Amino acid sequence: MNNNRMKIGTIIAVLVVLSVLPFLLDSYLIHILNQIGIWVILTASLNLMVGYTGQLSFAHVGLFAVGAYTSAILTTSAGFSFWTSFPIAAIVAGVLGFIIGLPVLRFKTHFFAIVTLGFGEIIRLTIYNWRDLTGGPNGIYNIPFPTNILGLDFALREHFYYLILISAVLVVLFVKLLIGSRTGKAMIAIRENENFALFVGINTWKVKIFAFTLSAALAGFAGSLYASYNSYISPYSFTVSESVSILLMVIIGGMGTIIGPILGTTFLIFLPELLRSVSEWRMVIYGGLLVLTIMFMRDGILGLIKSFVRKKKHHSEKNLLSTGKEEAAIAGSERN
Amino acid sequence: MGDQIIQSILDGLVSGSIYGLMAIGFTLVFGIMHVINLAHGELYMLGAFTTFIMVGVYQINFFVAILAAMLIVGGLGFLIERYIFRPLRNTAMLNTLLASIGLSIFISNLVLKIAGTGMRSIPTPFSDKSFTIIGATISTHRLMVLLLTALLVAVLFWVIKFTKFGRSLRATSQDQDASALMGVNINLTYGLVFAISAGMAAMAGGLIGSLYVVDPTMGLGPGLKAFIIVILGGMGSVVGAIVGAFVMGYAETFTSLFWAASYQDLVGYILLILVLLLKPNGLFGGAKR
Amino acid sequence: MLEVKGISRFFKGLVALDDVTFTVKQGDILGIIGPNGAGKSTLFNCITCFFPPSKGEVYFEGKKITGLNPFQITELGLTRTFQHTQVFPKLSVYENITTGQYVMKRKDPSRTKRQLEQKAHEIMEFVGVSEYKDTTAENLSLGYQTRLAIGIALATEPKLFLLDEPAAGMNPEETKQLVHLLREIRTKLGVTIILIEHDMKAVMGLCDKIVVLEYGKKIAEGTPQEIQENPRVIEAYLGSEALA
Amino acid sequence: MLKIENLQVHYDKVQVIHDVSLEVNEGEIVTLIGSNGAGKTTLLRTISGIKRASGGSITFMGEPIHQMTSHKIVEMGIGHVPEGRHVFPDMSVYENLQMGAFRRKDSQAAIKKDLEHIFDLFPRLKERSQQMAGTMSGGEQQMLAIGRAIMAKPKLFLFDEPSLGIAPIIVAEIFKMIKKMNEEGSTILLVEQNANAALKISDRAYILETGKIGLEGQSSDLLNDDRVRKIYLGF
Amino acid sequence: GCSKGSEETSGKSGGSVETVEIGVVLATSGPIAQTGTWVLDGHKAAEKEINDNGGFKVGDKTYKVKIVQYDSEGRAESATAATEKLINQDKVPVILGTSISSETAAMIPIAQRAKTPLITFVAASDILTAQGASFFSQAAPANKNYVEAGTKTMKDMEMKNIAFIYVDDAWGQSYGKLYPPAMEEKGLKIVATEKFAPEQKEFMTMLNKVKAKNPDGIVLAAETELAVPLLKQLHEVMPDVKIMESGGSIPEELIKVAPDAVNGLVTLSRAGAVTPEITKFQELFAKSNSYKANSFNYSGYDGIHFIVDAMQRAGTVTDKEKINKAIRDAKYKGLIGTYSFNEKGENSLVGNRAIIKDGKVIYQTVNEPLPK
Ligand SMILES: Nc1ncnc2c1ncn2[C@@H]1O[C@H](COP(=O)(O)OP(=O)(O)OP(=O)(O)O)[C@@H](O)[C@H]1O
Ligand SMILES: Nc1ncnc2c1ncn2[C@@H]1O[C@H](COP(=O)(O)OP(=O)(O)OP(=O)(O)O)[C@@H](O)[C@H]1O
Ligand SMILES: [Mg+2]
Ligand SMILES: [Mg+2]
Repeated sequence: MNNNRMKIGTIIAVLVVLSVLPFLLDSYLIHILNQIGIWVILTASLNLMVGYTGQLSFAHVGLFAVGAYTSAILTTSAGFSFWTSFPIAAIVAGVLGFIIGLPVLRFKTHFFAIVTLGFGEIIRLTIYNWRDLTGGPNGIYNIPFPTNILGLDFALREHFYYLILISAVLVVLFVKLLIGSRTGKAMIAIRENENFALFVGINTWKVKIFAFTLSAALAGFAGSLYASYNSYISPYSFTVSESVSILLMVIIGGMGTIIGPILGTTFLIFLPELLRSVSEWRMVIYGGLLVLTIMFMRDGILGLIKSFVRKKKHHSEKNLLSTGKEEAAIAGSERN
Repeated sequence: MGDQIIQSILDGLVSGSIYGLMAIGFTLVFGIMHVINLAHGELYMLGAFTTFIMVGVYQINFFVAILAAMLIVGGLGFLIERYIFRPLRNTAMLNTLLASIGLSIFISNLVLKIAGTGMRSIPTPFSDKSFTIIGATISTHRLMVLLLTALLVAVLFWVIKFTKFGRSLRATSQDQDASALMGVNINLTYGLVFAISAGMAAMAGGLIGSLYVVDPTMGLGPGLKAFIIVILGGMGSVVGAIVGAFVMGYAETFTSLFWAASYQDLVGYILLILVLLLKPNGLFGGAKR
Repeated sequence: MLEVKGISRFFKGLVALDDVTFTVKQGDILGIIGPNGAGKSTLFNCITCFFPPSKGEVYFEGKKITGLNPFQITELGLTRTFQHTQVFPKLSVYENITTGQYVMKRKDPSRTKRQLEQKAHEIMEFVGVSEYKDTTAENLSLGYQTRLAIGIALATEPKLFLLDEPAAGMNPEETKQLVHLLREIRTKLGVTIILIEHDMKAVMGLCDKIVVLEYGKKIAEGTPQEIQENPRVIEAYLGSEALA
Repeated sequence: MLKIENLQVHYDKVQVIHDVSLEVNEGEIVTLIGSNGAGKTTLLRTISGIKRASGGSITFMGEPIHQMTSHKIVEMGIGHVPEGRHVFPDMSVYENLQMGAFRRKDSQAAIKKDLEHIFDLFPRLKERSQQMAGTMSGGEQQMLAIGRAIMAKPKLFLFDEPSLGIAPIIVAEIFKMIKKMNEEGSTILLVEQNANAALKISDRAYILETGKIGLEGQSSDLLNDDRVRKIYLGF
Repeated sequence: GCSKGSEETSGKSGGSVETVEIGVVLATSGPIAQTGTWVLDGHKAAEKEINDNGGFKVGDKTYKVKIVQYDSEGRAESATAATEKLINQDKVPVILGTSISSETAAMIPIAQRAKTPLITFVAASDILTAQGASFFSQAAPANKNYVEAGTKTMKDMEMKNIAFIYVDDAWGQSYGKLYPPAMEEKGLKIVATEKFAPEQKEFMTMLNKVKAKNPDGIVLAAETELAVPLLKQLHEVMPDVKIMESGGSIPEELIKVAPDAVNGLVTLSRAGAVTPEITKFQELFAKSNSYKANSFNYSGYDGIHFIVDAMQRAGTVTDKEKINKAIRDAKYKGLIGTYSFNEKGENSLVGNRAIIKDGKVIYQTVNEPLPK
C-alpha cells in the first residue's frame, strides 16, 4: 500500500516537473523534449508488440509514416485541421496494420522481423514513388500546426509541448491499463510460450492481431503529431535505420516494462545531442556506447536502475528471440 | 530482346554471385551461432579498405592483397567474437543483434573518421577484355567473381556436409551444451566460424569493392541485403543463401530489364514476402524453427 | 465422454498411429501405455488438436472436436500437459497459474477477481508449489515444473485432463504424491483423466482402464489386471520382470 | 578416480550445491539419488564443465578439472548422458553417434566397429539410422543419447536419469546394460529416480538433499534403510 | 559551444576584436557525408583567411569569424535539432546549410519561425523555395538554370540519339521532369530514359538495355558517389559513347577514382573558367587541405564571404532581419558567379561546364567552344 502511494507520489511529482519545464528551458531543449515525447508514443506502441507480445516488428516506422502522411495530406490538400485529421491518421494506420498483420502474424522470430521490415520498406518505397499523392522524395511541406485551442498557440514549441506531453501521458497510461487487463496477460503469455498459450485457451491469433492493429494505430497517431509538429515530412525520415533506432530505444530502456522505453527514448535522443560538443567523434562514440550499453546493461537502463535500488532480483535473460530453446522444446513436444 | 534476355541471364548470374558472397558468410554466423550480425556489411567494407590500402598504396599484388585482407579481417572477426559476442552468448538473441548494430555504427564511423569521406577505387589486374558467350558479354573481373563464388560455395558445402569439423559446426548450432559434452571446443568453434565469416566478407569486399567504389558507408546496403537473402533462402542453410542470392539477383535484373532499375528494392521486398507466404521457412528452410 | 474413432496419423510415410479407437467414460482414469515411439504422444496431439489426425475423428461430450483449435478445446474443458514440460518460463509460478485462468472469464464470468486469486492459491497449494510462488518458472527444477504445468492445466478447470508422462523424473515418494494428487483431481474436482505413463506402479494403481499401443496400433485394452496378464503386452512392453 | 571436495555451485545469487563432497572409485557404480530440485543435474553439469563451480574442487584421475573447459574434460575421459537427452535434432541418428566419437583419435574402422556394437545394443537405432534424431520418440532419443556417450569410450560415465520416460521393458534393459558396461570396466556415476533399480546395480550411493549430502553408504545398506525405503523406494 | 559568441571578446589582437559565430549545419557523417565535408572545408578555408587577415569590419568594429558546425548525419531530425540549438543556445545570427535537400526542407520552418536567415549553398531542389519562406535563400545553382547549359552542351557535343539516365531522388527527379521537354524543344532525340535508385551499385542490366537502343550520347544526372560505379560499368558496356553529366559530380573526384572511365566526359559545373580568384583560392586551400579544391569547396568558401559581405552591408552582426534583407538584396561576386536572389529566394547562377581530358579538367562557360 505504502509502496503504491509512493509510486503515485513520484509520478505526480514527475508530471508536475514536466509541466513547468517550458518555463525553465530554452526552445532548443523543449524541442528535444518534444521529439522525445513523440518518440515515446511510438516506442510505447512498439513496446506493445516487442516487449509484451514478443514480436520483433520493424514495420512501425512504416506505420508511423502512414500516420504522418495521412495527416499531412489531409491538412495540406483536403483542408482538414489537425484535430480532425489525427483520428483518421490513427485509423488508417490501424487498418493498414490489421491488413499487414493478417499475413505477417503467421511468422515468428526472425521471419516476423524480416517480413515486417519488408512491409515497412514497401510502405516507404510506395510513399517515395507515389509522387502525385505524397510528393515522392520531395516530401510534403507547409503542414499547418494544430489550430489554436484553449489559448494555446501551437506554432510555439513551448505550447506544442503540452499537446505532446498530454498525448504521451495518455498513451503510456493506456498501455499500462491494457497490460494489466486480461488481454494484456494473454499478450504476455504469447510472448512467453506461444504454442502453450493456445492450451490455456488463448486465441493467440486474435490477441496478436488485436495488439498489432492497436499498436499500428498508436504509431499512426504519433506520426500525425510528428507531421504537424515539424511542418515538413519526407520519406527520408522513415528508413530502416529509424526502425532500428526505435527498437534500440525500446530495448535499451528495458522492454516489456512501462518506464523502460521512456528511459530508452530519452537516453538515445539526448545522447547524440550531448555529444554535439565532440562533433568529430560523435557517431564513433555513439556506436561504441551502444555496444557497451548492451554488454553491460542486459536488462536495459531500467534494469540498471533497479539493481541499484536493489528492489528485485534481476532476471538475467530477456525473452525475445530467445536462444531458441523454448521453440525447440515445443517442437520437441510435437515430436515426442 | 532475345539477346538482351540472354545478357540479363548472365548479368543476373553475376549479381547473384555477388550477393551470394555476402550472404554465405552471414548465414554461417546466423545458422551456427544464432547471431544476426548486422555488422557483416562493415566487415565487407573493412575488407575493401584493407585491399585498397595494400593494392592502391603499397602496390601489393591484387590476389595477395585479398588473401591478406581475408586474414586480417578474419582475425578481427575472431576478436570481435571473443570480446563482444562471447560475453553475450546464451543471452537473448536480441542482445547480439543490437550489439552488432552498435558495432556497425562504430566501425563505419571510425573508418569515416580516420579515412575521411573520400571515395577510393581498387586498381585491379584484370584487363578490359571481356568474353562473349552466346551473344552475351562478361568482363574478366565479373567472370572471376562468378567462378570464385562457385568455388567457395562448393568448398564450404563440402566442409559442412562431409567433414568432421562441419559435423561439429552443425552439432553446435543445434545444441551447444550437448556438443560441449561431445568434446567440441565451443569457444574455438564460434571464434573460427566468426573468423571465416568475416574473412569471406572481406573477400567479397576486395572483389566487389573493386567493381564499384570503396567508401566507409559501402557496407550499409549489402549488410541488410545479406540478411534479407538469408531469410529468403532459409536461415542457416548455405544452399539456401546461395539460392536466395540468385533469386534476388534475378529479381533485380529482370525488374531492371522490364521495368525500371529504381524499382528493384520494391520488387525485392515484395518477392521476399511472397516467398515467405508460400514457404514460411524460406526456400530451403527446414520444417523447424 | 471422449470417443476416439479410427484415428490414424502419418509422418512422411511413417505410420505413427494406425486406426486407433477407444472411448473414455466420465470420471474414469484411462491409462495409455506402450513402447517408446508407439504413438502415445501423437495420439494426445491429435486429440487436443495440436495437429490434425490424418484420418479419423474425435468426439468430446458428443461434439466433434477434430478440426477445432487448441484454445477452443480448452474452453470446452479439455486440457493437457506435455511430455516436454511446458510453462511460461519468465513468469513467476503465481503468474503462470493466473495465466492458466485466462478462460475462466469465458467459462464462468460471474467469478470475481478475488475468487480467482484465491482459487489460484488453492491450486498452488494443491499441486505443492506454494513455496515457490514468486520463483521464475524456468528456475524450477524439472519435477516442480511438472507440478506447475499440472497446476496451470487445473487452473483452466478442465473436465477432461490429459497428462503425458507426468511421473517422469520423479522418485517413488514423489510419484506417490502425484498419484495421490491425480486421485484427488478425479474425486474432488470430478475431472476425467487420460494418462500416459511408463511407471507401471502408478499406472496399475491408478487407472480404471488401460489402452496399449504398439507401432501405432491398439494391441490391447482392459483393466490393469487384464493388461498385466496379457502375454502380448508382456512381450511388447512390460517385460517379464517389469513389476519387480 | 573422481573426487569432489566441498563443492559450491550458484545460479546467479542462489546457491544450489552446498559443500558437497563425494568420491567415485575406479570400477564402481555410484548412485546419486535425491528429490526434485536437490541439485543432482547441477552437480553432473558441474563435473563436466558446463556449469562453473563457485567453490571447492573436483579432481579426476588426480587432476583438478573444475577450471577446465568441457572439451578438455571430455578428452580426459568423462562421458555425460544429459538429462532431457539433448540429441542433435537435425542430424541423423547415424551422425549423432558419430558426434559421440568426436574426440576419439582411433581409426575409422575402430569407430565403425563400435557403431555396430551400439546397433547391436539398440536395434531400433539401426532401423532408424537415417532418421533425424529430433523426430524420434522420447525413448528412442534416450537410447540414442546413451549410445552416443558410449561412442566416446569414456572412462567415467555420468548418467542423468537414463530411465526417464522409458518403457519398462527397456528400463530393465538399460540397467542391465549399465551393469554390463561396468563389468566391462567402465566406472559409473548414476543419477536416478528409479532408486530401487539403481541401488540394486550399484556399489555405493549418496543421497542429495537440497544441495547437501544427506546420507551415504553401501547401496545394499541404503536399500534397507528405513528412511530411504520410505522416501526414495516408495515402500 | 554554448557561448553567446557575438558578445564575447577574443583577447588575441587587442580588446576590440569580437567574434561572430556563424551557424553551419552539414551532414559530415552518414551515407552522404562527402558533399557536406567538402563544403565545410570551404567554409573553414574562408574562416581562416578572414581571421588571418585580422577579421572583417562592420561599421567601425572589427570581427573575427567563428564557424559553429553541427553534423546532421543525413537525418532531418538531427538537422532540426541542430538548427534549434544554433538558434536558441548558440544564438547565431545566420545559419548555412545543408547539402541535402530533405534536411534543409525540414530546417526551413524552424528558421522562418525564429526569423533567422537560413541559406544553402549546395541543396538544389526546387522544393526548398517552394515553401515560400522569407528567411530562406537558396544560393545553389538551381536545376532549371542548368538545363539550359545542359541542352547547349549536348548540341555542342553533337549528340544525336540520347539515352537519359537519372538517379531517382529529389534532385535527379527534377531533371527527369525538366530535361525531356527542353531537349525536345532543341530537337534532341531521346532514345531511352532510365532511372535508378540512389542505393544502387550494379547497373549492368540497365546499361545493356540502353545499349540495345544504340545511343551515341548519354546524359546522366548522378551525384559523384553514384556516378562512379555507373561510369565504370558504362565504360565496360559502351566504351565509345559520349557522356554528359548534369552537375552532380565533381570531375576531380571522378578522375581520381575512375580515370579510364571518364576520359572525354563533360560535366556541368557551378564553376566556370578558372579566374585569378579561383587560382588564388586553390593556393590558399592547398595550404590546409590534402586535396585539390573542387567546386563544392568554392561554394563553401563563397558562403562565408557572402555572409560577411551581407553583414557589412547590413551594418550589423546581430540584427537577423537586417542581415536577411541584406542577403536577399545581395549582388555578391563569388568564385562561382554572382549571387543575387529574386523575391522567392531563388538565385540567378548559371551552369558552366567542365571537360575531362587526358587526366585534366578544363573549366569553361557554355559559350566557349568545346576543346578539341
Ligand atoms: N513430427 C514428426 N515427424 C516424424 N516422425 C514423428 C514425428 N512425431 C513423432 N514421430 C514418430 O512417430 C512415432 C510415434 O511417436 P510418439 O512421440 O507418439 O511416441 P510415444 O509413444 O509418445 O513414445 P515415448 O513413450 O517414447 O514418448 C515415433 O516413431 C516418432 O519417431
Ligand atoms: N538455470 C537455472 N537457473 C536458476 N536456478 C536453476 C537453474 N537450473 C536449476 N536451478 C535450480 O537449482 C536447483 C537444483 O536443480 P537441478 O536441476 O540440479 O535439480 P535435480 O536434482 O536435477 O532435480 P530433478 O530431479 O527435478 O531433475 C533447483 O532448485 C532449481 O530450481
Ligand atoms: Mg511420448
Ligand atoms: Mg535433474
